[in-house]
Amino acid sequence: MTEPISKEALRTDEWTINMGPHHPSTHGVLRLELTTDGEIVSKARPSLGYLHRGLEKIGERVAWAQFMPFTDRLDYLAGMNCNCAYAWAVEKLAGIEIPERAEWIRVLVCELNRISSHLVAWGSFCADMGAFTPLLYGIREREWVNDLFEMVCGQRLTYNYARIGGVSHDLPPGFLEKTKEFCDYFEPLIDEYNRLITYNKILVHRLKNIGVISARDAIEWGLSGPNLRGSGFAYDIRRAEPYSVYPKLDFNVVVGHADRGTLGDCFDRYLVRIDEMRESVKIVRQVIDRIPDGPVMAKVPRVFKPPAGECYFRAESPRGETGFYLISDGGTNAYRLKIRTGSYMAMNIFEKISKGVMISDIVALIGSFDIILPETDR
Amino acid sequence: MSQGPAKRKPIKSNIFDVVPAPAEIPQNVLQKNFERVRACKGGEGIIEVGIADLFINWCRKNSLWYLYYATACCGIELMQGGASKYDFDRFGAVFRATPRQADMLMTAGTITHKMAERVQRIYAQMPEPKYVIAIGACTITGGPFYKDSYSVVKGVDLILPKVDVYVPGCPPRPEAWIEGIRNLQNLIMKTKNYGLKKA
Amino acid sequence: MGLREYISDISEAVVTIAKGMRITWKYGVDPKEETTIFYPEERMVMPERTRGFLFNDVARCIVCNMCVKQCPIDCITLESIKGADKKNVLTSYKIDMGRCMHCGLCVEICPPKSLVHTDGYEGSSHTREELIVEFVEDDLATIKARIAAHAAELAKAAKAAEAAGKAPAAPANPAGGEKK
Amino acid sequence: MKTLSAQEIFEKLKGKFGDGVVSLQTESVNPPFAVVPPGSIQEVCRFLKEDPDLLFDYLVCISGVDHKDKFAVAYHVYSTEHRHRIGVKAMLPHDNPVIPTVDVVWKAAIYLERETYDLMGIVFEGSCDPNRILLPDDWEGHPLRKDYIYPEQYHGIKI
Repeated sequence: MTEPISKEALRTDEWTINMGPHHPSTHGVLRLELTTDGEIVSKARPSLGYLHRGLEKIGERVAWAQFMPFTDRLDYLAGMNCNCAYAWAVEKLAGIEIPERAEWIRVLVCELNRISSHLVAWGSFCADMGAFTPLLYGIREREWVNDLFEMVCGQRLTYNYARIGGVSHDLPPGFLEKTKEFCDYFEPLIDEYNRLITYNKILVHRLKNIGVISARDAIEWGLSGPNLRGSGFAYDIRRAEPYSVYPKLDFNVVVGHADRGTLGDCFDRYLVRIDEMRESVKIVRQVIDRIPDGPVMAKVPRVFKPPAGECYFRAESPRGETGFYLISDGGTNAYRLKIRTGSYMAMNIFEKISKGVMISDIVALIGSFDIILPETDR
Repeated sequence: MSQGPAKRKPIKSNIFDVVPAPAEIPQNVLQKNFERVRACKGGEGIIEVGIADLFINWCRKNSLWYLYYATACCGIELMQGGASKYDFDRFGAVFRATPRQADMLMTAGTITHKMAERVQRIYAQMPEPKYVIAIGACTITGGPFYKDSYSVVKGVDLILPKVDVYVPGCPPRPEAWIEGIRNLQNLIMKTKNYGLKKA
Repeated sequence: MGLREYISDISEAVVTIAKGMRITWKYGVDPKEETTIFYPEERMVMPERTRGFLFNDVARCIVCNMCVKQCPIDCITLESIKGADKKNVLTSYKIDMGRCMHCGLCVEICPPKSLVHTDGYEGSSHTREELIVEFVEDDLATIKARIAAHAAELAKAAKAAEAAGKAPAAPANPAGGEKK
Repeated sequence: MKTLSAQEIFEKLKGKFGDGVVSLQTESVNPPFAVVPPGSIQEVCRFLKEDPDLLFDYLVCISGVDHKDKFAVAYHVYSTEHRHRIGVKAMLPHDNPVIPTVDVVWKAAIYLERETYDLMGIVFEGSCDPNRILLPDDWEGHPLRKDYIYPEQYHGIKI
């Protein structure tokens, strides 16, 4: 038997190749400048901004309430979460108390949206890994959530449902029953997803031990949401800094537990999303049982002028922390509106962890972060 | 409590009723407007298309492979339209990952100035004949970012030589996309391929 | 990697793939699992709150300019002239459907609720101009003539009231077009 | 775990730096800001991160604010251990906004600082990656400044 060829002998010249901005597996218009040595990536530098739409500038130029439709476009997979986060932030700034029912409705739609967002994340992640079927199944269930939202607010994707001081409409009759029906239908399907693909040998082999992030690194680099929890660190803003009615609800913070491979690898981040859907269904069921009656809109003047001040509010959206830093000078529009998003910080660590992986693992890494480009670019 | 998937009822219509379409689809605001605008312009000329053209056009219209090109919100509707509930494949529209195999560019999502050159390059890479459908408010006029944004291209027709069909909506429902694709198919059937002078 | 591990890897892969394919087949062959809506032949019944294309009932519009001010992207433009009884009369009400983002803020704020969302969503066009919808159907001359007629009518009523020594009863304003 | 209030955190800062920390800004501000001179931002941040009672290990956000006559850089920090938070703010002159980088303290600052430089034009001295991130490299101006004038066109395309 001959001697195995050493890695040094195989070393070739380095290449610089562009991945994106139009590439089917980069989840949008992300461009990566890869420096590769054969199949091994020695450096991957994300180049963002291909979807920079200037949302922060728009926030300074339109009135407080009119910025609401733009938050839908901030994270189009989880428009409800962004809507509600912005509304909560402005209410915190202006010191508005919103009716009890509106809080519960917001939590209900946020959690439903978290399910639908994770479904696309799961589906497109599997599609990137070479299994197209899960995408179809994920979107099949997402359609149901979309229909529910269309019943509530009339749009499938850009909801514009939350308002400063409550929500725009009360729940339509029959909505809670339909939601319950959806929960009954959806909960067994999560197990089916696991049977379908999660423990598939090929998927596991492509994900385990890839892109390992330790909890310490994850905090240092500012990761949040499922990406941070995948590293085994139980940090959820719904628990750490509770807002709305989350303290009254019973749910677990899902963390990665090194099911296959090392703690903090792609597979852990994948599994956190799957288990989070289960927790969201749990929250939705509790909300359905406990939602009180009453008005859904507080009294807010039509020309809304919050007092001068500054406020930073953060909420847990499916991609991590969505934070709004608002500065008001007492006028009809924001003086400064800064949005902090989870995907942007996930791109921060990308350059570090993509050293030495194969090109095909880059796709797994992007998929496991579940980034969404309007959030990174805003 | 939870019923197993086996006992489920058919999930074709989760929430809403699905009914057969009426023989005459009710005209909405926009379609009435089209008639008025066309009447002002004097209407479209009638093109006589020969048998060979008919055959070529028929082939082209039923294999409109589209580029999987999604930048923003409309891209999710593109995924949902391509998936099982709406299923663009029924019209011969199959997604392709590379522009070299695509016939149709559906510009799904906002195009920024940084992205504009790439869109032009993608368009140039597509083989002839190629068609462009501008989907959603962002690519028709700039949409939500028309007024206050400094980095959004105000309409894809400013950077591409021609746009065949505009589909309004923000984002348009997948049904509206299908209608747009069918509109393009009708347009293709009217095309005259032979007897035209080469420019 | 030993031979035992190699074989167990392969067998595990085969088993997990077979499990997944079983689910795929179940959905593939069961007619109950059909989800496709055959769109041009079938349609979904839209819910009440659907935010489709906007429609303004110009007969009921009171020309308060609220929708124009509320729209974050200025996609509504309206023009009006003074009517006979000091009320404004619409001469043009345009919505650029190619720019409208269907947020529904204008509908919410409309005082007479004349601006509504329809459930229409299909409207692909071949040019950008076709997407700018004009809701006032009459041209300017017709509207002016109607206002003049209304003014004459008002003057006549005032004269009659003066003759009778009573307060004038204003007739309904026909300048906004007929009700449908 | 011992959650401290903003006042207590400020007292600790005051005890360490004396006059280095200017003031605590609490009025209608949530979370309160400790205002520090720009020159000492690195030492303050390092102390915030490493002091065992504070342990601010999570940098949440860096935002630049244009106050027309001056710039402010606001840092929001959070402790995952003690679960308290505070803001740190530095005021910069409008004509030459330069501040030392904090990416040696928290790695999360790299992208946040790049973004602040790109959109607001605040230069972070000693940054390991001082380039534009969201806008193209040849873009003129910093759009989030209040005196930004929208350009007429970019590469021949009308804006």
